[in-house]
Amino acid sequence: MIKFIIRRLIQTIPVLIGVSIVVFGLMFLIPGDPAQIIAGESASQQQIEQMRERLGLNDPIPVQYWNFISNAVQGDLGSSIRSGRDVTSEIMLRFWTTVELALYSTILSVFLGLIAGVISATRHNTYIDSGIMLVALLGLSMPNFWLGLMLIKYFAVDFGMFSASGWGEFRQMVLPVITLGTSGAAVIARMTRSSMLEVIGQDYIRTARAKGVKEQIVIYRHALKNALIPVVTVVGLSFGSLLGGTVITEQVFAINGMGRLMIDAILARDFPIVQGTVLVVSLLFVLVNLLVDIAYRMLNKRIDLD
Amino acid sequence: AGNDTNESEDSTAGEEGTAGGTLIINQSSDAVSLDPHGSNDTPSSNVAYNIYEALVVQDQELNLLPGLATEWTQDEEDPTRWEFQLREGVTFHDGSDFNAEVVKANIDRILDEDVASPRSFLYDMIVEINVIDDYTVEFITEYPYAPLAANLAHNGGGMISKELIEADYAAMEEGREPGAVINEGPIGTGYFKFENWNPGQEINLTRNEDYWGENAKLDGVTFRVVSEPGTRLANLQTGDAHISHPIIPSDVGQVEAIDNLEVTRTPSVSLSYFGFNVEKEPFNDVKVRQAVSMAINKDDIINGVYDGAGIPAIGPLAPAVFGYSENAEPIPYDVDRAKELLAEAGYEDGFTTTLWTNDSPERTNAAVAVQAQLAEIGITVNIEVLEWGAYLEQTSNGEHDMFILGWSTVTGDGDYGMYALFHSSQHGTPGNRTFIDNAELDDLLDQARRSSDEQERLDLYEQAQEILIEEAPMLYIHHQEFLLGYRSEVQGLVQTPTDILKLNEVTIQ
Amino acid sequence: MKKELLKVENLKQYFPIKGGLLGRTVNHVKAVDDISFTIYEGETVSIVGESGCGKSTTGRAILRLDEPTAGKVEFDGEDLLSLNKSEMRKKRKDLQIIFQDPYASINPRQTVRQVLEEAMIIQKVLPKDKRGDRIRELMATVGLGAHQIDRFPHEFSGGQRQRVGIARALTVDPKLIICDEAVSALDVSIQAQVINLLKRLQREFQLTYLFISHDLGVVRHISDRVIVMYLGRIVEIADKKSLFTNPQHPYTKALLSAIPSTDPEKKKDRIILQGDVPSPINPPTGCRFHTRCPFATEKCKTDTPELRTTDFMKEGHQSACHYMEEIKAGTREPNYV
Amino acid sequence: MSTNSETILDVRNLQTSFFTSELEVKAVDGVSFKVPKGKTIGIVGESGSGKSITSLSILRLIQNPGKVVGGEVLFNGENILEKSEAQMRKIRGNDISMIFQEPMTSLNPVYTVGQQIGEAFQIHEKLGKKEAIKKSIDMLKLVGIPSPEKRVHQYPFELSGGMRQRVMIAMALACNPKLLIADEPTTALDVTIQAQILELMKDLQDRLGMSIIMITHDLGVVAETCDYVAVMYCGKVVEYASVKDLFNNPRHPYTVGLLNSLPRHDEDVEGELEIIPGSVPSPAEMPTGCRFAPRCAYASDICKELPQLEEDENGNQIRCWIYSEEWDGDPEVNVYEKRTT
Amino acid sequence: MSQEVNTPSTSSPPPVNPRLESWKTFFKKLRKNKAAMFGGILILFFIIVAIIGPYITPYSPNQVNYSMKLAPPSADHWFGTDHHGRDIFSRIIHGMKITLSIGFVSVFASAIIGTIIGIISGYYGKRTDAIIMRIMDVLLAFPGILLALAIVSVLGPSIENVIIAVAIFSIPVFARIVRGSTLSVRKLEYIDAVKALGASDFRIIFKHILPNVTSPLIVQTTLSIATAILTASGLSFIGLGAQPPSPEWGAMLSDGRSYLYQAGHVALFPGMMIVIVVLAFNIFGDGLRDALDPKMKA
Ligand SMILES: Nc1ncnc2c1ncn2[C@@H]1O[C@H](COP(=O)(O)OP(=O)(O)OP(=O)(O)O)[C@@H](O)[C@H]1O
Ligand SMILES: Nc1ncnc2c1ncn2[C@@H]1O[C@H](COP(=O)(O)OP(=O)(O)OP(=O)(O)O)[C@@H](O)[C@H]1O
Ligand SMILES: [Mg+2]
Ligand SMILES: [Mg+2]
Repeated sequence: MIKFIIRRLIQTIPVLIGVSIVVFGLMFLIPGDPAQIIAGESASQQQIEQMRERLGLNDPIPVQYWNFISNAVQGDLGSSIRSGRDVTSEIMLRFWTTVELALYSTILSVFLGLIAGVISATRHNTYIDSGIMLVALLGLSMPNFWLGLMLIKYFAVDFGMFSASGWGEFRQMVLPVITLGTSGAAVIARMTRSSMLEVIGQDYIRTARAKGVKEQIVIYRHALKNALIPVVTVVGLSFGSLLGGTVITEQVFAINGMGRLMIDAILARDFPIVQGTVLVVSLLFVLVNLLVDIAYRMLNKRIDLD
Repeated sequence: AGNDTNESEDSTAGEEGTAGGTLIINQSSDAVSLDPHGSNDTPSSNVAYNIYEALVVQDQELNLLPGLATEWTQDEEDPTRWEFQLREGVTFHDGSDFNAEVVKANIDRILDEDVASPRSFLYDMIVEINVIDDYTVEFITEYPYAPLAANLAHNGGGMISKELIEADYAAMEEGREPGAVINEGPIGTGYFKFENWNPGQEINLTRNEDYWGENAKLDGVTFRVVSEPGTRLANLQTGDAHISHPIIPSDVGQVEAIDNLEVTRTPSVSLSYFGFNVEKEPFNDVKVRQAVSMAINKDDIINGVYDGAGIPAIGPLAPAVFGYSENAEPIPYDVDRAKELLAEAGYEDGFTTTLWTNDSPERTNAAVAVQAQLAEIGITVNIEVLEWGAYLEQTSNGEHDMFILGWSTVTGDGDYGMYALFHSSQHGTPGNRTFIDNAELDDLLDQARRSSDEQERLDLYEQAQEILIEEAPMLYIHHQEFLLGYRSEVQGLVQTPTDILKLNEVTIQ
Repeated sequence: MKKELLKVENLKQYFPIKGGLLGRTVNHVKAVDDISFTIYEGETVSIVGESGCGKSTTGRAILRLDEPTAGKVEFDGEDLLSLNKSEMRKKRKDLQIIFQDPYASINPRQTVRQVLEEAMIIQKVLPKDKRGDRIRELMATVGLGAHQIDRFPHEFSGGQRQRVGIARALTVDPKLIICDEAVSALDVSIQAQVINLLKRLQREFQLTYLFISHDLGVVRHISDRVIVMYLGRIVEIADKKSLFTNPQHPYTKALLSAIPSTDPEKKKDRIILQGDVPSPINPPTGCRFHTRCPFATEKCKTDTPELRTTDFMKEGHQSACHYMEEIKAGTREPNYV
Repeated sequence: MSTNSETILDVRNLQTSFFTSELEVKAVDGVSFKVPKGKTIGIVGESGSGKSITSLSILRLIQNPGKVVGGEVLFNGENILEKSEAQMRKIRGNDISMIFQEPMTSLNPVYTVGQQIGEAFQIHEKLGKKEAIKKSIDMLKLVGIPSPEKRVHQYPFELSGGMRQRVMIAMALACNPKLLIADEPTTALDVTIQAQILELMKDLQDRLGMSIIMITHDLGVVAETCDYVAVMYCGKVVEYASVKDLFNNPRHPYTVGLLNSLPRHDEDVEGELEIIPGSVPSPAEMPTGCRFAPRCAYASDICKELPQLEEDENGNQIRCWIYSEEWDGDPEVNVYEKRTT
Repeated sequence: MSQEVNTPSTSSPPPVNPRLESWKTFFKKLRKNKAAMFGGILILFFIIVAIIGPYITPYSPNQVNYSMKLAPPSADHWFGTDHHGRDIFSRIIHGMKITLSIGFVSVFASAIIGTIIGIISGYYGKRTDAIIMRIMDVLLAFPGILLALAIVSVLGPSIENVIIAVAIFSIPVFARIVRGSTLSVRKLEYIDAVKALGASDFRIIFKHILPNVTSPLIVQTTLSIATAILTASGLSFIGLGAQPPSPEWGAMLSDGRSYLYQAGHVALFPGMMIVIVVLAFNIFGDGLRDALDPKMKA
């Protein structure tokens, strides 16, 4: 297993290189010139030329890529075209906020999703089941901006219980975490339910019952563990995507996270920041998926990853 | 509580507020750079305005007033020579003195190709800066350039401590980006000092106790980034912020309905327009352009899309801008005539065209409104939304048929308001995306910027506007009103037509 | 005259045991540890032995369901382990297995019809229009009714499922069938039917069986030769008669004495094996049976006995015990405590 | 049947059906038998005759679409079928436990065998995790699994068929149940281990007075362990007798057929094994009368009616017209004569 | 040995097509599932509305009327009007087709591709798995907007291209889910059993592994429809997908964002419709799952 982990960590290198090449390629493929975006609606040709020169944008693309990658290997991701700030520090400034936000939201969605899914499965085809699934689907179909703004309206403005913006204090964290956790919870609930339904009819569940095991324990220990594989997958996926893409929630709650940094950078064609954030997010993704694979093995020893 | 257009100005004269407190302003986006030479966006300007001062200041009506320069003259003999007398006894936040060397260092920096300032176009007619004495500085321009003082009033002309500039150059030697050092600790002469900046989140300023003029009343200002309009509003309601800059038109009614919130409406120097690509069919035919212009009911658009926040535009210049002509005759709203014109141009059955817009909801909405109105005269418009970067590039390449953009005459001078947009030398990226090429117009614009006679300039601009209305390279939609939401306890707030908040008189009750 | 159909040489199958949180391989289960035997065409060879001694593993290894750790498996003169995937796939028509656990080895989402039809499709044994009849025929053959044809596995009783497994193996007309406890879940009357059927098929089509079973009655009835395994090794191999009437290895003797009798009155003198049952994880040195053997000596602890034959054994009867002669002669007393 | 000894389980006219899409499958159709305290009763019979379903019904573990549709199951005089789920839980695993027929699928693939055996201790004896594992090791040792300290941490798929089965046995015996239902507990075991396991059960029975229902096809096992035997055919008990009587004097034609089919291990029999001709009727074609009649060599007209389970003076029961007054066939018929083994 | 046993059963039932038969039972089970029928009928209804709806709406979907701007629901405008005074009800009906096709096509395309990738990855394991999954990691971690921008710039703006973009985003999601479940079934004994029959990998994958991963697959597919619609609306802002004034629901929903407080109905109705559509697919998916599960009561 240690070998496996090490091997996986080594595999991240080609992943990162792949990501950076694709990002680089795409950034040049898509129209839009950072110099022009910085200048806005008006900028003389000469001025743009100067800026491109300064930014090294006139070098051949392979040269640019080489410059980037050789610096990156030394831990230098360059500096932002727009603000001139160091990319690493721009990312670190937001890194933990994003990780926290993703983590708390995932915890919330796992907690809610599992409970709802299990209850639904055990009450298959009852009103409780339908009710829970209806709520889950509402949660899923609700766009984040809508949910976020509604939460703000009621819980921040009308009741004054929580803050509408920012990150750090408990008051500020509640609403965004709920906003982000809801759709995840819905997916997890649905996944858990269907997966549980597969498992509940198995012989070993009958065996557990025959032992006199309490129904709760039958469900939560014997059935759930068997049902978790697809659930763990979606948890990993949603956690991963939260790390990379919480833009809307970040915007609604004025949270200074990596999602917005990345999107703003893409829109401003701020290559170094885009590269930096994408690399960090990919790294996180690979790690999360590594954890997911380890979780698979923990859940089912028959799954052989080596 | 509702506030009318001009009340904000009056509130300056309102009851004296108690000094102190920190004002929290929610902005829609973060400053890009606090190097005044290194950015070109409103949030940056708004913060920088409080830290740096320029040689010249504009007041509410965009009149030029002494700033760091106490007086200035354009040489009558040689209109390319300007002399500025500097204010004495001004120190930077780092304690260094403000003098002629500083001015030279600043302007040189803006024009330095290595720095590649996005503001350089404001000053690129300056060929030489001479330090006459400690407090006198001389500018030599390439050609006579009347609006120089107005350009120097622009925030891009904010004066940075010379030591800081040198430190920044030193850092550039080490491979850092220009402006990196300035950004980390901006030093100007303004009534607020930079305290800290948490990029993407907030910028804090504190009062400069050693200000040469009257000290600001607030202890400090915080500029926060809250990009979601609904959240800005919520923060305003809960008191987490004092000012929402801006609020969206559709929220005005709601803000006005809340007891302790107020709205100000400030007429702006900006223009929103639909440009035609005059090099492409069918818009190479002036009749078509006129027909389209006639088919549009601007009031409908202003009310429908902008919730009434703005006035219909006749030509490119807003009333507050120097050079605005009151005599210019607008193209009337006349659908029948529009159809005739189309028929004359050979399009009696109309035609199909595309209209580009970038991903701003307001522009998209305007596009929809225009689309509906043009359908009346048989023109089928397909709207295509483009992402900003692509939009800028593709419109400057002339790949479009029709497009929507805006223009803000930040210097308040007709030169800024028209030269880049319409001079044939400015095709593409510099601003002329309609690709209009009219020798007479070029001539007028050239003359107007060179003349040092105000009246002559006004006449020239009036002629230019007449041509522009007649030629209709673009459909001038409206001059926007800036909408600001604030809490009633904020007093003495001033917003300029260039979207700058002046905070020196502001108090919190 | 006898054609070698299957030849297993020095087959080994070790499973890693993973331990600790991170699942390192801490040890190996030596499930099958160096066994060799030959099966001739048209005969039935049974493997009997202690549970867990590696019978099923042997079967699986022959079919390459688990890749063996070492050894050689020759089928019809061809080395199975050297075949590539698609060659092996074709070979599988000739080599079938009836799994020990009938339920786990049938896809719970397939009806019996689908299970059987699939086997035919895979090996293209019959044209489409003939398959339905053949399926019903097979069902009847194993004693299932036509009404059960569209049922899912969970709708069957244990014995019925096992019959589905048998039918599946028969579908493709194989040459060799490995029957892993193929009839253990059947009631005796059905069992009799199935055994009769297997024998009849053998007669008619020269079928060959590797029959793994605990039921020595069945083994005695069906086999030609019997292999006795103990802890991953073969301890005795002989033709049926010789084995049942003249067992040599102490383990074989113990095994035979433990067969329950259908006569409730008959009291039996069983050889009760002493000592802890050793495990294939750390198999005993020397003779693997020595920890429980009543005749064991120091020599048994160190020297591994080879399969050999003695003059009082029939030809082809081999056993792996150091003391066959002495025990036979009665010079070696069991040391029961 | 000895009426004087105490009865721990009394199954009366138990009926269990599966409601499949087409029709009702009457898997158990009026089964009755008694289990005396401390005794072992064997259930043998046709594969698919409802033995497993009967035992599952007793524990109330029948799953959808199956349902117990009638009858009573009296455990210590109380009808189990009327108990609440909570009461049922106390009974399961503690008072009545069961060894399932399918050891692979009946074990949870994601827990080690130790965890699964230990759970019974944790629930019913309230032991801690560590102690439970310790006791599981003891149990594994008891059922003859080598190096139990290692095996206890293995997963079901890592065990051989016989080991899995022994794990099931260990699990069922963990809490010393009053009644053990063993559904083919030794099919996957070699005879030495089988002997050991049967010994173990006997021992527990002697020490704790445990009663056993032994479902098996191995008539040898029946002969060795059971006191009474019930023979089932098509969801019904056709014969119930003490083990001696059954083997020495089988009365039902089906029982005789069964005994005849047995392969011999003590002598070589050439040729084919004897079988019962014909096959089990499908539920749709289920005879209304005696269910064995279509395959029965003696069947006569009266067999078109359903015979009742009649008890004789020894307590043995038989469901066959031959032994009744109304018998209309050959009056001289002697079923036993047909016995060949 | 008595021959009766071995001859084919005398009462041989009439020949039936087995595949047809299993479909029949499948449909029978599906039909009996009330919820599934309800979901199915709803979906059918939506499809019908999408086809004939546009001919019977009370207003033209793009009829701008600023005097009726943001009117609340009334007898004239059942769902009220939007910020251009357009009738929301008519717009929803007109937008049905485009919205459904975006949601449906993109999800199905990605589900199919993702499933194949995931099964192959999980089934073959080892190297294959490592390579495929790392590629999926790249795709997952990759900012979607960048990909979308690239697609517009290369392929140009169109509905088809937004479908392609959304499909590409969701491929790795399906791939990972399917792979996870594949890992847990590939070692089961019945897989060995068909292997022993000589089944090709192709058959094992599609006949034996696929049916066992359908349950998470169905869930993810039905859920993704919602996400796809919402994602597509996000992409319309950078020029991918439905361009204004197209009444695509996601775009309508986003339009409502500015009027959430003073005219909630602008966002509410398209949002509600998305919920209903997603609900219908999910209910139907659940029924499908039940019908595919042999252990579920028919
Ligand atoms: N879920 C089900 N649906 C329909 N029929 C079923 C179901 N489960 C069992 N049956 C039927 O019920 C009957 C009795 O099954 P049971 O498992 O009790 O048999 P058994 O006597 O234990 O047989 P064996 O000795 O083969 O295990 C069988 O004919 C079987 O086909
Ligand atoms: N996948 C596996 N991983 C680890 N150990 C295994 C695995 N499969 C089998 N074993 C071990 O290999 C040994 C032999 O198992 P096998 O199934 O061949 O026994 P068997 O002779 O068939 O026994 P039985 O008669 O009980 O079925 C056992 O000790 C078992 O625990
Ligand atoms: Mg085995
Ligand atoms: Mg059974």
